[in-house]
Amino acid sequence: MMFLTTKSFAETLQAQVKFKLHAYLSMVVYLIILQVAGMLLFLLLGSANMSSSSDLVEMEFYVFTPKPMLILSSLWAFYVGKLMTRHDQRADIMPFVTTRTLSSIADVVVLGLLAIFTGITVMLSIYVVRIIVMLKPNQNIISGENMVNAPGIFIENIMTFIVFILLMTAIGYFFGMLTQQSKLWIFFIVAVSVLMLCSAFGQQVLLVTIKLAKSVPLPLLGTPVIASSILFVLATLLANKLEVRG
Amino acid sequence: MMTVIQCENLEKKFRKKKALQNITFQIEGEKITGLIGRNGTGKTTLLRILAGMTKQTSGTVTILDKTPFNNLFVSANSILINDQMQFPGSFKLQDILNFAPDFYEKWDAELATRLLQYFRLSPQSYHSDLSKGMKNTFNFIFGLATRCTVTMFDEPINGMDEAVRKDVYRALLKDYLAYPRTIIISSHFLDEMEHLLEDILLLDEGKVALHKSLDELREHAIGLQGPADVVKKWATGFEILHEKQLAGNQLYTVLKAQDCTFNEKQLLQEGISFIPVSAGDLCLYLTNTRVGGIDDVFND
Amino acid sequence: MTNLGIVPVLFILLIILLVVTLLQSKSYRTKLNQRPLKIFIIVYVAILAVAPIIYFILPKEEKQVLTDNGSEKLNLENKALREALFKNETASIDERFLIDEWTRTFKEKEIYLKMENPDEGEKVNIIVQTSDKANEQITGKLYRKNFIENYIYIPDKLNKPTIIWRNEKTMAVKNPTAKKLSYVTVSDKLNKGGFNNEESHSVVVVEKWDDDGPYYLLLTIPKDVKVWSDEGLRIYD
Amino acid sequence: MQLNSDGTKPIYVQIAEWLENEIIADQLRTDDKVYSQYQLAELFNINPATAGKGLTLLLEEQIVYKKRGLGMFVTTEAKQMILVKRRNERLTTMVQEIVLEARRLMVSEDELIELIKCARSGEERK
Repeated sequence: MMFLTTKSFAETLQAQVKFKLHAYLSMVVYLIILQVAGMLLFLLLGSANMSSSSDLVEMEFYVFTPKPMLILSSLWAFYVGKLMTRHDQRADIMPFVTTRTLSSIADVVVLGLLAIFTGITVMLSIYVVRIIVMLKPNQNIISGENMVNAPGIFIENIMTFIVFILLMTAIGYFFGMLTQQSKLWIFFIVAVSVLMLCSAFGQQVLLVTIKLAKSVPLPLLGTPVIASSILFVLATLLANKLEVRG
Repeated sequence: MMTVIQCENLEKKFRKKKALQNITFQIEGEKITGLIGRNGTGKTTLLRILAGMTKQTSGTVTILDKTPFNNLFVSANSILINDQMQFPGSFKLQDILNFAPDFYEKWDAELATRLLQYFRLSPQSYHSDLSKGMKNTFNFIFGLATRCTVTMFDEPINGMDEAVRKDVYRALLKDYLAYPRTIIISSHFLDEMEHLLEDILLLDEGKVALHKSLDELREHAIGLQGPADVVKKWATGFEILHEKQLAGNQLYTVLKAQDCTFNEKQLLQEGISFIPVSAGDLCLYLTNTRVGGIDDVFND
Repeated sequence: MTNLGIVPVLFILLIILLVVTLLQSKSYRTKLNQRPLKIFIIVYVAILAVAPIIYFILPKEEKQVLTDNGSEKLNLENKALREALFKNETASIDERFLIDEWTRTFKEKEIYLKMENPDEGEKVNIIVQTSDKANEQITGKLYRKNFIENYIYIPDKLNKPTIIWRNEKTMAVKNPTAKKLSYVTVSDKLNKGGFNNEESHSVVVVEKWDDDGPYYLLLTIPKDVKVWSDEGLRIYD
Repeated sequence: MQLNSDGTKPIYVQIAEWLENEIIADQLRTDDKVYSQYQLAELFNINPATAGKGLTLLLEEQIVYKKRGLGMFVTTEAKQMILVKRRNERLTTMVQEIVLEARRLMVSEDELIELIKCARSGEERK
């Protein structure tokens, strides 16, 4: 009698997640490069300065926040979400034990873990910026909110970032699945994103989204999570419909 | 004997085009079956359906009594090796081998390592850097080492040189003898692996043309050669699978040998000789649209 | 908020494109193996994890944005300074507020006090005291009260007003020019409009505590000298 | 031995013939254990089912007998039976072919017999 293997769903899922995380290590490296680029750009360009003057003083303020790192990371998140649905990436899983459903769930778990990683690193990256700022001599540094004087903000931001990044990956994943269905979607997406970036309205929408995500009180953090879930479920349904043609 | 694979009225359409139709067969026990057919007759599609990667349009398919599509049990007990297998770019062969036991309980790491060494594949090289033949060799090793109850190879020898092909077949046979399992090998080219096979599943234009053991296949047809008029006389009433005009008004005919009880002595006396038909040739004849093959095109 | 112009966005996109194509193009692909990738990631995470610790350990001079209490205290000090000046009890305040001091021999019977650049506002309050001693000297003491701008206490580094003697009996006060100061703030907050807490706008009310300018010039003049002045100089007797 | 896969003879027949040759050559004697189908498969690089069919052929002709759980063994009459069979079957068909060919080449019966005699004596001389 043949000896048949019976692998439990949880066991296989765990193995798939481990495998996919390893497969996406290089993407994590890209993320790190982007975050470092964000920090450097930020420090070099001295983003977000403003000035005010009175009769006696002309004051210039340089404000550093996690925003550039967050924006870069969220673009990355979109890219990774989309990448996961690419045909050759999907084929990655085929040599190993899986099912479509399991693979999609593993994708979501991996994206979730990546989102947690991204959220925390974005938040921590601002402390690297702090140290670099501090090391420059002859500066007037005004202490901003940090994890000691404003732990609430710190924790809340990590949570919002994670949720926001997750949402970005979900959008990417969903769009990725759409483009797998029909390449026409690519043109649509490109057109929309160009419009978003070029028009003041688009930028406003982008910023308002971030602000909304930020301003949502903690219990309401669920909203983007629900949105992400819906997108993931839709994408999974699409994936099951997909013909991966040889 | 347990039925491992069963297909009934399987049909697969891509848009309007039928890739497979009316596929009904079953594979029992631990056999090596050759899935033979010309290019584009749906071998790959059939294997993808069996492996649960694609869903059939209609009909039923069961592997180990389960429908393969989206089924974890089938996935854990079967593997399909083809040249589209891809592994993450940052994975060395060794990394791939290291991950395999997480997924395949029966994984034989030692076998994989030894075969890698024998075929001079460095565990430190990257899968995407391998040449086509080397990639297929690696994929083959991977498939063999999983020891899956249902192991399917889709054109495994593509791009391999002859020496490697021979070794690969030998490795397959030896591992099969040690760990019998259900193996399907697809190929458009039967000759080289004929000796390995127990059964043949011949596909033609998305349909099963024939599903027989190799020995039965030999009795499926007979070849007669002799003066054209005499051969023609004898061949009347039989289904002619192949016909070839030879020099000197000689004719070579392959007949479907159902209930064929020729008197050999008499045939010999009339100057007709029996020419045995090799399994590979027979498969070609069975899947040719024209009885005379390419020559027919020019004769018209 | 709207500092996200199109240019930096394009710049960022360009960099992403560059990085991605560079890392993905087959010809340039420096094969990143699992191990170096892992090491790289672990190093980065370690740096990030240690960064807050280093930040809090490192000695630092960070200015604080004024709180209610802080500004209240500074205001009280300003009040005390003013009172002390008018009561001529300068001993207690000299140490903290005195920024300049001079004496000048003065032989005339009259002194004209003028403003050099009156349209720039009155930043210097002149307090005139008469001296009982029959000497021929004028002393000037320049004080600056606690100066708060944008919720920040700016203790020093500001330009001082200058005193120019036009002739033997005409003293002109020149307002100081504005000093350029730059401040850096790093915040965990995502949308930091200014360097100040948006929420605390309402909390820290920096009242215009008095009409006085930030500088006090305490002149001690012999009692027989008559003081004349232009408009534009605030002079207290 | 190299198997011939061009289709002249089914592989299982070739396997059976090879085993018969072994018996004729006294490599396998009475009550010796015959190779199992797996050993044969390994030896000739063929599917074990094919090898098994070769063995079945011998079993049917009672050249080998089966011991439950132990395998196949050579029967006492094996060698004799093979010799008789070969004589009957192969030799007759071969002679038939020779006669046919002789007729084509217009070789007379006497000439043919002479040829055979020559071949035999030539062999004996060796």
